[in-house]
Amino acid sequence: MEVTLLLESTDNAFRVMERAREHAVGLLDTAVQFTAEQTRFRQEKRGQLLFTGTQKRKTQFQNIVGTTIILLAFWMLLSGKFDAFHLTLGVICCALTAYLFHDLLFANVRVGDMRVIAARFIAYIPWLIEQIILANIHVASLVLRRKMPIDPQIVKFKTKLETDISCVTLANSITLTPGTITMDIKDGVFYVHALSQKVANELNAGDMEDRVAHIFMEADHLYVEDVLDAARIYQTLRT
Amino acid sequence: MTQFFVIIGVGMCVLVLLCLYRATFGPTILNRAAGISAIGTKTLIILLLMGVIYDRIDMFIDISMVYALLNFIGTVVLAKYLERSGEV
Amino acid sequence: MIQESDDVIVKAVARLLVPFIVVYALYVVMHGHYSPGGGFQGGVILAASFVLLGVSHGLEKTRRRMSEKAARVVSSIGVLLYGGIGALCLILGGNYLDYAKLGKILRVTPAEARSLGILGVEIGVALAVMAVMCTVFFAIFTAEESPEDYRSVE
Amino acid sequence: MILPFDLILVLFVYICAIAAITIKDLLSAVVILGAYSFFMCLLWTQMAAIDVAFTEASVSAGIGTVLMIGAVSKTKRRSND
Repeated sequence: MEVTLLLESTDNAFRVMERAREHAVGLLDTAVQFTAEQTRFRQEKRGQLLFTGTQKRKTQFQNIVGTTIILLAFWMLLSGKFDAFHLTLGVICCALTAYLFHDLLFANVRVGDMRVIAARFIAYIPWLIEQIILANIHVASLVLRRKMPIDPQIVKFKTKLETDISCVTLANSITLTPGTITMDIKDGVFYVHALSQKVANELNAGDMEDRVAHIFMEADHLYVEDVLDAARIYQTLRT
Repeated sequence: MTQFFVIIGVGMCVLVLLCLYRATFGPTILNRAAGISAIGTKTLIILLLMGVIYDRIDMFIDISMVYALLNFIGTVVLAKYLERSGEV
Repeated sequence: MIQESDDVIVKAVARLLVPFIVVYALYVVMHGHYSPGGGFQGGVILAASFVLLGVSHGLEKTRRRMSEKAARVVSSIGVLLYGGIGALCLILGGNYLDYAKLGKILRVTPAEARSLGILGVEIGVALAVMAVMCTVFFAIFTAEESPEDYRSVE
Repeated sequence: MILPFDLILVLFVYICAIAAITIKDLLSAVVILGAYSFFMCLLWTQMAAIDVAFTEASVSAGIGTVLMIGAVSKTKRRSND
Protein backbone atom coordinates (compact mmCIF):
# COMPACT_ATOMS: atom_id res chain seq x y z
CA MET A 1 0.00 0.00 0.00
CA GLU A 2 2.64 2.43 1.05
CA VAL A 3 4.85 1.30 -1.76
CA THR A 4 2.16 1.91 -4.33
CA LEU A 5 1.52 5.35 -2.77
CA LEU A 6 5.20 6.11 -2.91
CA LEU A 7 5.40 4.95 -6.50
CA GLU A 8 2.42 7.04 -7.44
CA SER A 9 3.80 10.14 -5.78
CA THR A 10 7.18 9.75 -7.48
CA ASP A 11 5.38 9.23 -10.73
CA ASN A 12 3.41 12.41 -10.08
CA ALA A 13 6.55 14.24 -9.16
CA PHE A 14 8.25 13.12 -12.35
CA ARG A 15 5.26 14.17 -14.38
CA VAL A 16 5.28 17.62 -12.78
CA MET A 17 8.97 17.94 -13.41
CA GLU A 18 8.46 16.83 -16.99
CA ARG A 19 5.82 19.50 -17.50
CA ALA A 20 8.02 22.05 -15.82
CA ARG A 21 10.84 21.10 -18.15
CA GLU A 22 8.57 21.45 -21.15
CA HIS A 23 7.49 24.85 -19.95
CA ALA A 24 11.05 25.86 -19.32
CA VAL A 25 12.10 24.69 -22.76
CA GLY A 26 9.22 26.60 -24.30
CA LEU A 27 10.14 29.71 -22.38
CA LEU A 28 13.76 29.41 -23.34
CA ASP A 29 12.79 28.88 -26.92
CA THR A 30 10.67 31.99 -26.99
CA ALA A 31 13.40 33.89 -25.19
CA VAL A 32 15.95 32.80 -27.75
CA GLN A 33 13.56 33.67 -30.51
CA PHE A 34 12.95 37.08 -29.01
CA THR A 35 16.61 37.85 -28.56
CA ALA A 36 17.36 36.71 -32.08
CA GLU A 37 14.60 38.85 -33.43
CA GLN A 38 15.73 41.76 -31.37
CA THR A 39 19.32 41.52 -32.50
CA ARG A 40 18.20 41.20 -36.07
CA PHE A 41 15.95 44.22 -35.62
CA ARG A 42 18.72 46.18 -33.99
CA GLN A 43 21.15 45.29 -36.74
CA GLU A 44 18.63 46.29 -39.35
CA LYS A 45 18.03 49.56 -37.60
CA ARG A 46 21.72 50.23 -37.27
CA GLY A 47 22.19 49.53 -40.94
CA GLN A 48 19.31 51.81 -41.75
CA LEU A 49 20.75 54.53 -39.52
CA LEU A 50 24.14 54.11 -41.12
CA PHE A 51 22.52 54.32 -44.52
CA THR A 52 20.49 57.43 -43.73
CA GLY A 53 23.53 58.93 -42.03
CA THR A 54 25.65 58.51 -45.09
CA GLN A 55 22.79 59.74 -47.23
CA LYS A 56 22.38 62.79 -45.02
CA ARG A 57 26.08 63.47 -45.13
CA LYS A 58 25.99 63.03 -48.88
CA THR A 59 23.14 65.53 -49.35
CA GLN A 60 24.90 67.88 -46.97
CA PHE A 61 28.04 67.62 -49.05
CA GLN A 62 26.03 68.23 -52.22
CA ASN A 63 24.41 71.25 -50.60
CA ILE A 64 27.79 72.67 -49.61
CA VAL A 65 29.20 72.21 -53.10
CA GLY A 66 26.14 73.71 -54.79
CA THR A 67 26.07 76.69 -52.45
CA THR A 68 29.79 77.24 -53.01
CA ILE A 69 29.36 77.29 -56.78
CA ILE A 70 26.46 79.77 -56.67
CA LEU A 71 28.24 82.03 -54.20
CA LEU A 72 31.46 81.86 -56.22
CA ALA A 73 29.57 83.12 -59.29
CA PHE A 74 28.24 86.00 -57.18
CA TRP A 75 31.76 86.74 -55.90
CA MET A 76 33.20 86.87 -59.42
CA LEU A 77 30.39 89.19 -60.48
CA LEU A 78 31.28 91.50 -57.61
CA SER A 79 35.04 91.26 -57.69
CA GLY A 80 36.01 91.45 -61.35
CA LYS A 81 39.59 90.41 -60.53
CA PHE A 82 40.60 87.02 -61.89
CA ASP A 83 44.20 86.57 -60.75
CA ALA A 84 45.14 83.57 -58.63
CA PHE A 85 45.31 85.40 -55.29
CA HIS A 86 41.84 86.86 -55.47
CA LEU A 87 40.32 83.65 -56.80
CA THR A 88 41.83 81.73 -53.89
CA LEU A 89 40.43 84.29 -51.48
CA GLY A 90 37.04 83.93 -53.12
CA VAL A 91 37.05 80.15 -52.94
CA ILE A 92 38.02 80.24 -49.26
CA CYS A 93 35.33 82.80 -48.39
CA CYS A 94 32.61 81.04 -50.36
CA ALA A 95 33.48 77.63 -48.91
CA LEU A 96 33.41 79.08 -45.38
CA THR A 97 30.04 80.70 -46.00
CA ALA A 98 28.66 77.53 -47.59
CA TYR A 99 29.83 75.47 -44.62
CA LEU A 100 28.13 77.84 -42.18
CA PHE A 101 24.90 78.31 -44.15
CA HIS A 102 24.54 75.09 -46.16
CA ASP A 103 20.99 74.37 -44.98
CA LEU A 104 19.57 77.76 -45.94
CA LEU A 105 19.87 78.02 -49.70
CA PHE A 106 18.71 74.46 -50.46
CA ALA A 107 16.24 73.97 -47.60
CA ASN A 108 13.57 71.99 -49.46
CA VAL A 109 14.38 71.91 -53.14
CA ARG A 110 14.30 68.72 -55.12
CA VAL A 111 17.83 68.60 -56.49
CA GLY A 112 18.11 67.58 -60.10
CA ASP A 113 15.64 69.86 -61.86
CA MET A 114 17.39 73.08 -60.93
CA ARG A 115 18.41 73.83 -64.50
CA VAL A 116 14.88 73.43 -65.81
CA ILE A 117 13.56 75.69 -63.04
CA ALA A 118 16.17 78.35 -63.81
CA ALA A 119 15.41 78.28 -67.54
CA ARG A 120 11.66 78.50 -66.97
CA PHE A 121 12.12 81.29 -64.44
CA ILE A 122 14.11 83.35 -66.92
CA ALA A 123 11.40 82.75 -69.52
CA TYR A 124 8.81 83.92 -66.98
CA ILE A 125 10.38 87.33 -66.38
CA PRO A 126 9.46 89.01 -69.74
CA TRP A 127 5.81 87.99 -69.31
CA LEU A 128 5.85 89.47 -65.81
CA ILE A 129 7.31 92.75 -67.06
CA GLU A 130 4.65 92.98 -69.76
CA GLN A 131 1.98 92.31 -67.15
CA ILE A 132 3.42 95.01 -64.88
CA ILE A 133 3.37 97.59 -67.70
CA LEU A 134 -0.24 96.78 -68.59
CA ALA A 135 -1.35 96.99 -64.96
CA ASN A 136 0.55 100.26 -64.54
CA ILE A 137 -1.36 101.83 -67.41
CA HIS A 138 -4.64 100.54 -66.02
CA VAL A 139 -4.02 101.83 -62.49
CA ALA A 140 -2.78 105.20 -63.76
CA SER A 141 -5.89 105.61 -65.90
CA LEU A 142 -8.02 104.77 -62.86
CA VAL A 143 -6.29 107.13 -60.50
CA LEU A 144 -5.86 110.09 -62.82
CA ARG A 145 -9.54 110.20 -63.73
CA ARG A 146 -11.57 112.86 -62.02
CA LYS A 147 -14.06 110.56 -60.29
CA MET A 148 -11.48 107.91 -59.34
CA PRO A 149 -13.67 104.85 -59.98
CA ILE A 150 -11.80 102.45 -57.70
CA ASP A 151 -13.50 99.49 -56.05
CA PRO A 152 -11.16 98.15 -53.35
CA GLN A 153 -11.79 94.59 -52.21
CA ILE A 154 -9.98 91.77 -50.52
CA VAL A 155 -9.81 88.59 -52.58
CA LYS A 156 -9.24 85.35 -50.72
CA PHE A 157 -8.27 82.24 -52.61
CA LYS A 158 -6.74 78.90 -51.83
CA THR A 159 -3.64 77.99 -53.75
CA LYS A 160 -2.44 74.60 -54.90
CA LEU A 161 1.22 75.56 -54.71
CA GLU A 162 3.10 73.34 -52.31
CA THR A 163 6.59 74.59 -51.55
CA ASP A 164 7.26 77.86 -49.80
CA ILE A 165 9.47 79.17 -52.56
CA SER A 166 6.71 78.95 -55.18
CA CYS A 167 4.27 80.64 -52.78
CA VAL A 168 6.78 83.45 -52.29
CA THR A 169 7.31 83.81 -56.03
CA LEU A 170 3.57 84.11 -56.60
CA ALA A 171 3.16 86.56 -53.70
CA ASN A 172 5.96 88.78 -54.91
CA SER A 173 4.66 88.69 -58.49
CA ILE A 174 1.23 89.77 -57.24
CA THR A 175 2.76 92.55 -55.16
CA LEU A 176 4.96 93.73 -58.04
CA THR A 177 1.93 94.11 -60.26
CA PRO A 178 0.38 97.50 -59.48
CA GLY A 179 -3.12 97.42 -58.05
CA THR A 180 -2.75 94.17 -56.14
CA ILE A 181 -0.94 93.56 -52.88
CA THR A 182 -0.51 90.25 -51.08
CA MET A 183 -1.44 90.88 -47.48
CA ASP A 184 -0.94 87.47 -45.94
CA ILE A 185 -0.42 83.79 -46.63
CA LYS A 186 -1.89 81.49 -44.00
CA ASP A 187 -1.95 77.72 -44.57
CA GLY A 188 -1.98 78.09 -48.34
CA VAL A 189 -4.71 80.74 -48.40
CA PHE A 190 -3.79 84.03 -50.05
CA TYR A 191 -5.35 87.28 -48.90
CA VAL A 192 -4.91 89.76 -51.73
CA HIS A 193 -6.00 93.37 -51.75
CA ALA A 194 -7.19 94.39 -55.22
CA LEU A 195 -7.81 97.96 -56.30
CA SER A 196 -10.55 97.41 -58.87
CA GLN A 197 -12.89 94.73 -60.15
CA LYS A 198 -10.92 94.23 -63.36
CA VAL A 199 -7.70 93.52 -61.51
CA ALA A 200 -9.50 91.11 -59.18
CA ASN A 201 -11.00 89.28 -62.13
CA GLU A 202 -7.58 88.92 -63.73
CA LEU A 203 -6.32 87.53 -60.44
CA ASN A 204 -9.18 85.06 -60.24
CA ALA A 205 -8.49 83.82 -63.74
CA GLY A 206 -5.35 82.29 -62.26
CA ASP A 207 -3.04 82.79 -65.19
CA MET A 208 -0.17 83.89 -63.00
CA GLU A 209 -0.55 80.98 -60.62
CA ASP A 210 -0.56 78.51 -63.49
CA ARG A 211 2.63 80.00 -64.80
CA VAL A 212 4.33 79.92 -61.40
CA ALA A 213 3.23 76.31 -60.95
CA HIS A 214 4.67 75.58 -64.36
CA ILE A 215 8.02 77.06 -63.30
CA PHE A 216 8.26 74.91 -60.20
CA MET A 217 6.60 71.88 -61.86
CA GLU A 218 3.59 71.65 -59.60
CA ALA A 219 -0.10 71.07 -60.11
CA ASP A 220 -1.96 74.03 -61.53
CA HIS A 221 -5.41 74.74 -60.22
CA LEU A 222 -7.22 77.66 -58.66
CA TYR A 223 -10.66 78.41 -57.42
CA VAL A 224 -12.14 81.43 -55.68
CA GLU A 225 -13.43 80.85 -52.19
CA ASP A 226 -14.79 84.16 -51.14
CA VAL A 227 -14.77 87.84 -51.95
CA LEU A 228 -14.87 90.06 -48.89
CA ASP A 229 -16.41 93.48 -49.18
CA ALA A 230 -13.82 96.03 -48.08
CA ALA A 231 -16.00 99.09 -48.55
CA ARG A 232 -17.20 99.00 -44.96
CA ILE A 233 -13.63 98.77 -43.66
CA TYR A 234 -12.71 101.81 -45.69
CA GLN A 235 -15.71 103.66 -44.36
CA THR A 236 -14.71 102.99 -40.77
CA LEU A 237 -11.13 103.93 -41.52
CA ARG A 238 -12.16 107.17 -43.11
CA THR A 239 -14.37 108.32 -40.27
CA MET B 1 24.28 113.83 -71.41
CA THR B 2 25.24 114.90 -67.89
CA GLN B 3 22.52 117.52 -68.04
CA PHE B 4 19.98 114.80 -68.82
CA PHE B 5 20.98 112.73 -65.79
CA VAL B 6 20.93 115.79 -63.53
CA ILE B 7 17.39 116.54 -64.65
CA ILE B 8 16.36 112.94 -63.97
CA GLY B 9 17.98 113.12 -60.55
CA VAL B 10 16.11 116.32 -59.66
CA GLY B 11 12.89 114.65 -60.78
CA MET B 12 13.62 111.71 -58.49
CA CYS B 13 14.22 114.20 -55.68
CA VAL B 14 10.74 115.61 -56.26
CA LEU B 15 9.33 112.09 -55.94
CA VAL B 16 11.34 111.65 -52.73
CA LEU B 17 9.77 114.84 -51.43
CA LEU B 18 6.30 113.33 -51.86
CA CYS B 19 7.34 110.22 -49.92
CA LEU B 20 9.02 112.41 -47.30
CA TYR B 21 5.76 114.24 -46.73
CA ARG B 22 4.10 110.92 -45.91
CA ALA B 23 7.04 109.92 -43.70
CA THR B 24 7.10 113.12 -41.63
CA PHE B 25 3.41 113.99 -41.39
CA GLY B 26 1.98 110.47 -41.67
CA PRO B 27 -0.69 110.02 -39.03
CA THR B 28 0.27 106.45 -38.06
CA ILE B 29 3.51 104.55 -37.85
CA LEU B 30 2.52 102.34 -40.80
CA ASN B 31 2.37 105.34 -43.14
CA ARG B 32 5.85 106.28 -42.04
CA ALA B 33 7.19 102.77 -42.59
CA ALA B 34 5.80 102.63 -46.13
CA GLY B 35 7.23 106.07 -46.88
CA ILE B 36 10.65 105.05 -45.61
CA SER B 37 10.69 101.92 -47.80
CA ALA B 38 9.89 104.01 -50.88
CA ILE B 39 12.55 106.55 -49.95
CA GLY B 40 15.09 103.74 -49.63
CA THR B 41 14.57 102.48 -53.16
CA LYS B 42 14.63 105.98 -54.60
CA THR B 43 17.85 106.75 -52.72
CA LEU B 44 19.39 103.72 -54.41
CA ILE B 45 18.45 105.06 -57.84
CA ILE B 46 19.77 108.53 -57.06
CA LEU B 47 23.07 107.02 -55.91
CA LEU B 48 23.44 105.18 -59.21
CA LEU B 49 22.59 108.35 -61.13
CA MET B 50 25.29 110.21 -59.22
CA GLY B 51 27.69 107.43 -60.13
CA VAL B 52 26.91 107.93 -63.81
CA ILE B 53 27.30 111.69 -63.49
CA TYR B 54 30.66 111.49 -61.72
CA ASP B 55 31.81 108.67 -64.02
CA ARG B 56 32.84 106.43 -61.10
CA ILE B 57 30.05 103.88 -61.28
CA ASP B 58 32.16 101.05 -59.79
CA MET B 59 32.45 102.92 -56.49
CA PHE B 60 28.79 103.81 -56.25
CA ILE B 61 27.55 100.34 -57.09
CA ASP B 62 28.98 99.06 -53.81
CA ILE B 63 27.00 101.53 -51.72
CA SER B 64 23.77 100.95 -53.59
CA MET B 65 24.34 97.19 -53.20
CA VAL B 66 24.43 97.67 -49.44
CA TYR B 67 21.09 99.44 -49.58
CA ALA B 68 19.62 96.80 -51.87
CA LEU B 69 20.63 93.98 -49.55
CA LEU B 70 20.03 95.52 -46.15
CA ASN B 71 17.22 97.99 -46.64
CA PHE B 72 14.39 95.77 -45.55
CA ILE B 73 15.85 94.54 -42.26
CA GLY B 74 14.68 97.67 -40.47
CA THR B 75 11.19 97.33 -41.91
CA VAL B 76 10.98 93.66 -40.89
CA VAL B 77 12.06 94.44 -37.33
CA LEU B 78 9.58 97.32 -37.13
CA ALA B 79 6.80 95.04 -38.37
CA LYS B 80 7.73 92.40 -35.79
CA TYR B 81 7.70 94.99 -33.03
CA LEU B 82 4.26 96.23 -34.05
CA GLU B 83 2.93 92.69 -34.37
CA ARG B 84 4.25 91.69 -30.97
CA SER B 85 2.97 94.75 -29.16
CA GLY B 86 -0.46 94.10 -30.69
CA GLU B 87 -0.94 97.53 -32.21
CA VAL B 88 -1.91 96.34 -35.67
CA MET C 1 11.49 89.74 -29.96
CA ILE C 2 13.66 87.06 -31.57
CA GLN C 3 11.36 84.15 -32.08
CA GLU C 4 10.67 82.30 -35.27
CA SER C 5 8.52 84.30 -37.64
CA ASP C 6 5.36 82.56 -38.83
CA ASP C 7 5.27 84.39 -42.13
CA VAL C 8 6.24 82.36 -45.18
CA ILE C 9 7.47 85.28 -47.25
CA VAL C 10 9.83 86.73 -44.65
CA LYS C 11 11.28 83.33 -43.84
CA ALA C 12 11.88 82.31 -47.44
CA VAL C 13 13.35 85.66 -48.48
CA ALA C 14 15.66 85.72 -45.47
CA ARG C 15 16.70 82.13 -46.17
CA LEU C 16 17.68 83.00 -49.72
CA LEU C 17 19.31 86.32 -48.91
CA VAL C 18 21.51 85.56 -45.89
CA PRO C 19 24.34 83.68 -47.72
CA PHE C 20 24.57 86.42 -50.32
CA ILE C 21 24.80 89.11 -47.64
CA VAL C 22 27.61 87.19 -45.96
CA VAL C 23 29.53 86.79 -49.22
CA TYR C 24 29.04 90.47 -49.99
CA ALA C 25 30.36 91.39 -46.55
CA LEU C 26 33.42 89.18 -47.09
CA TYR C 27 33.94 90.85 -50.48
CA VAL C 28 33.82 94.27 -48.82
CA VAL C 29 36.40 93.15 -46.28
CA MET C 30 38.75 91.50 -48.75
CA HIS C 31 38.67 94.33 -51.32
CA GLY C 32 38.87 97.07 -48.74
CA HIS C 33 42.06 98.52 -50.16
CA TYR C 34 40.81 98.85 -53.76
CA SER C 35 37.24 99.98 -53.38
CA PRO C 36 35.21 101.70 -50.65
CA GLY C 37 34.70 99.65 -47.57
CA GLY C 38 36.97 97.83 -45.23
CA GLY C 39 37.00 96.05 -41.93
CA PHE C 40 34.44 98.11 -40.06
CA GLN C 41 31.83 98.22 -42.81
CA GLY C 42 32.25 94.54 -43.65
CA GLY C 43 31.93 93.60 -40.01
CA VAL C 44 28.72 95.59 -39.66
CA ILE C 45 27.21 93.94 -42.74
CA LEU C 46 28.18 90.50 -41.38
CA ALA C 47 26.45 91.34 -38.11
CA ALA C 48 23.40 92.51 -40.07
CA SER C 49 23.17 89.09 -41.70
CA PHE C 50 23.05 87.47 -38.26
CA VAL C 51 20.42 90.00 -37.19
CA LEU C 52 18.29 89.07 -40.20
CA LEU C 53 18.68 85.38 -39.42
CA GLY C 54 17.73 85.92 -35.80
CA VAL C 55 14.69 88.01 -36.62
CA SER C 56 13.35 85.64 -39.26
CA HIS C 57 14.42 82.15 -38.17
CA GLY C 58 14.49 82.46 -34.41
CA LEU C 59 17.17 82.45 -31.78
CA GLU C 60 17.99 78.74 -31.93
CA LYS C 61 19.20 78.69 -35.53
CA THR C 62 21.26 81.81 -34.90
CA ARG C 63 22.83 80.43 -31.75
CA ARG C 64 23.83 77.29 -33.63
CA ARG C 65 26.02 79.45 -35.87
CA MET C 66 27.09 82.23 -33.53
CA SER C 67 26.48 81.81 -29.82
CA GLU C 68 27.27 84.40 -27.19
CA LYS C 69 30.31 82.46 -26.06
CA ALA C 70 31.60 82.15 -29.63
CA ALA C 71 31.05 85.89 -30.13
CA ARG C 72 33.19 86.59 -27.08
CA VAL C 73 35.98 84.33 -28.37
CA VAL C 74 35.82 85.73 -31.92
CA SER C 75 36.01 89.33 -30.74
CA SER C 76 39.13 88.48 -28.75
CA ILE C 77 40.62 86.73 -31.79
CA GLY C 78 39.98 89.80 -33.91
CA VAL C 79 41.70 92.15 -31.51
CA LEU C 80 44.54 89.66 -31.15
CA LEU C 81 44.98 89.55 -34.94
CA TYR C 82 45.13 93.34 -35.13
CA GLY C 83 47.50 93.72 -32.20
CA GLY C 84 49.57 90.72 -33.22
CA ILE C 85 50.33 92.05 -36.68
CA GLY C 86 51.27 95.41 -35.18
CA ALA C 87 53.50 93.81 -32.56
CA LEU C 88 55.10 91.58 -35.17
CA CYS C 89 56.15 94.67 -37.10
CA LEU C 90 57.51 96.08 -33.84
CA ILE C 91 59.53 92.91 -33.21
CA LEU C 92 60.93 92.96 -36.75
CA GLY C 93 62.46 96.36 -36.14
CA GLY C 94 59.91 98.79 -37.55
CA ASN C 95 57.23 100.99 -36.08
CA TYR C 96 53.89 99.71 -34.83
CA LEU C 97 51.84 98.53 -37.87
CA ASP C 98 54.76 99.23 -40.23
CA TYR C 99 53.75 96.53 -42.69
CA ALA C 100 56.79 96.82 -44.94
CA LYS C 101 58.87 94.97 -42.35
CA LEU C 102 56.60 91.92 -42.75
CA GLY C 103 58.33 91.27 -46.08
CA LYS C 104 61.23 89.68 -44.19
CA ILE C 105 59.03 86.82 -42.98
CA LEU C 106 56.72 86.46 -45.99
CA ARG C 107 59.61 86.76 -48.51
CA VAL C 108 57.85 89.28 -50.75
CA THR C 109 58.59 92.83 -51.80
CA PRO C 110 57.67 95.60 -49.31
CA ALA C 111 54.76 96.78 -51.47
CA GLU C 112 53.13 93.35 -51.46
CA ALA C 113 53.89 93.01 -47.77
CA ARG C 114 52.01 96.25 -47.13
CA SER C 115 49.00 94.95 -49.06
CA LEU C 116 48.97 91.64 -47.17
CA GLY C 117 49.43 93.37 -43.82
CA ILE C 118 46.49 95.68 -44.45
CA LEU C 119 44.40 92.66 -45.44
CA GLY C 120 45.24 90.88 -42.18
CA VAL C 121 44.45 93.93 -40.10
CA GLU C 122 41.13 94.39 -41.87
CA ILE C 123 40.15 90.78 -41.26
CA GLY C 124 40.92 91.28 -37.57
CA VAL C 125 38.85 94.47 -37.41
CA ALA C 126 35.95 92.79 -39.23
CA LEU C 127 35.92 89.83 -36.83
CA ALA C 128 36.01 92.08 -33.78
CA VAL C 129 33.28 94.41 -35.06
CA MET C 130 31.04 91.52 -36.10
CA ALA C 131 31.36 89.78 -32.75
CA VAL C 132 30.76 92.94 -30.74
CA MET C 133 27.73 93.90 -32.81
CA CYS C 134 26.30 90.39 -32.37
CA THR C 135 26.90 90.64 -28.62
CA VAL C 136 25.05 93.96 -28.49
CA PHE C 137 22.20 92.52 -30.52
CA PHE C 138 21.87 89.47 -28.28
CA ALA C 139 22.13 91.60 -25.16
CA ILE C 140 19.34 93.94 -26.25
CA PHE C 141 16.96 91.43 -27.77
CA THR C 142 17.23 88.52 -25.34
CA ALA C 143 16.93 90.52 -22.12
CA GLU C 144 13.16 90.01 -22.18
CA GLU C 145 13.69 86.30 -21.56
CA SER C 146 14.48 87.17 -17.96
CA PRO C 147 11.39 87.19 -15.71
CA GLU C 148 11.61 90.81 -14.64
CA ASP C 149 10.76 93.35 -17.29
CA TYR C 150 11.80 96.98 -17.22
CA ARG C 151 8.42 98.06 -18.42
CA SER C 152 6.80 97.21 -15.09
CA VAL C 153 8.60 100.21 -13.56
CA GLU C 154 6.63 102.84 -15.40
CA MET D 1 29.54 119.15 -56.87
CA ILE D 2 26.16 119.74 -58.42
CA LEU D 3 24.40 122.73 -56.92
CA PRO D 4 20.73 121.71 -57.32
CA PHE D 5 21.35 118.33 -55.72
CA ASP D 6 23.17 119.94 -52.83
CA LEU D 7 20.41 122.42 -52.09
CA ILE D 8 17.65 119.82 -52.32
CA LEU D 9 19.49 117.33 -50.12
CA VAL D 10 20.30 119.92 -47.47
CA LEU D 11 16.62 120.88 -47.44
CA PHE D 12 15.65 117.24 -46.95
CA VAL D 13 18.18 116.79 -44.16
CA TYR D 14 16.78 119.87 -42.39
CA ILE D 15 13.22 118.57 -42.69
CA CYS D 16 14.16 115.14 -41.32
CA ALA D 17 16.23 116.53 -38.45
CA ILE D 18 13.53 118.94 -37.31
CA ALA D 19 10.83 116.27 -37.60
CA ALA D 20 12.91 113.74 -35.67
CA ILE D 21 13.50 116.03 -32.72
CA THR D 22 10.03 117.54 -32.50
CA ILE D 23 7.94 114.39 -32.79
CA LYS D 24 6.46 112.85 -29.62
CA ASP D 25 6.33 109.23 -30.73
CA LEU D 26 9.74 107.62 -30.18
CA LEU D 27 9.22 104.88 -32.76
CA SER D 28 8.37 107.46 -35.40
CA ALA D 29 11.48 109.39 -34.44
CA VAL D 30 13.56 106.26 -35.05
CA VAL D 31 11.95 105.75 -38.46
CA ILE D 32 12.54 109.36 -39.47
CA LEU D 33 16.13 109.05 -38.31
CA GLY D 34 16.46 106.27 -40.90
CA ALA D 35 15.38 108.71 -43.60
CA TYR D 36 17.83 111.26 -42.22
CA SER D 37 20.68 108.78 -42.64
CA PHE D 38 19.62 108.10 -46.25
CA PHE D 39 19.93 111.77 -47.13
CA MET D 40 23.11 112.11 -45.14
CA CYS D 41 24.60 109.26 -47.17
CA LEU D 42 23.63 111.02 -50.39
CA LEU D 43 25.18 114.21 -49.09
CA TRP D 44 28.45 112.46 -48.24
CA THR D 45 28.68 111.01 -51.74
CA GLN D 46 27.90 114.48 -53.09
CA MET D 47 30.96 115.70 -51.20
CA ALA D 48 33.02 112.81 -52.70
CA ALA D 49 33.55 111.15 -49.32
CA ILE D 50 32.64 107.69 -50.49
CA ASP D 51 34.08 105.75 -47.57
CA VAL D 52 32.10 107.82 -45.09
CA ALA D 53 28.98 107.33 -47.17
CA PHE D 54 29.60 103.59 -47.17
CA THR D 55 29.91 103.55 -43.41
CA GLU D 56 26.74 105.60 -43.03
CA ALA D 57 24.87 103.27 -45.38
CA SER D 58 25.97 100.01 -43.75
CA VAL D 59 25.54 101.17 -40.17
CA SER D 60 22.17 102.84 -40.61
CA ALA D 61 20.56 100.33 -42.95
CA GLY D 62 22.09 97.28 -41.33
CA ILE D 63 22.05 97.59 -37.61
CA GLY D 64 21.35 101.10 -36.34
CA THR D 65 17.59 101.04 -36.88
CA VAL D 66 17.32 97.53 -35.46
CA LEU D 67 19.18 98.37 -32.27
CA MET D 68 17.18 101.57 -31.80
CA ILE D 69 13.89 99.72 -32.18
CA GLY D 70 15.15 97.20 -29.64
CA ALA D 71 15.95 100.06 -27.29
CA VAL D 72 12.48 101.58 -27.82
CA SER D 73 10.87 98.23 -27.07
CA LYS D 74 12.55 98.33 -23.67
CA THR D 75 10.97 101.65 -22.70
CA LYS D 76 7.68 103.43 -23.16
CA ARG D 77 6.87 104.41 -26.69
CA ARG D 78 5.66 107.93 -26.06
CA SER D 79 7.84 110.56 -24.46
CA ASN D 80 6.43 112.49 -21.54
CA ASP D 81 7.53 116.05 -22.28
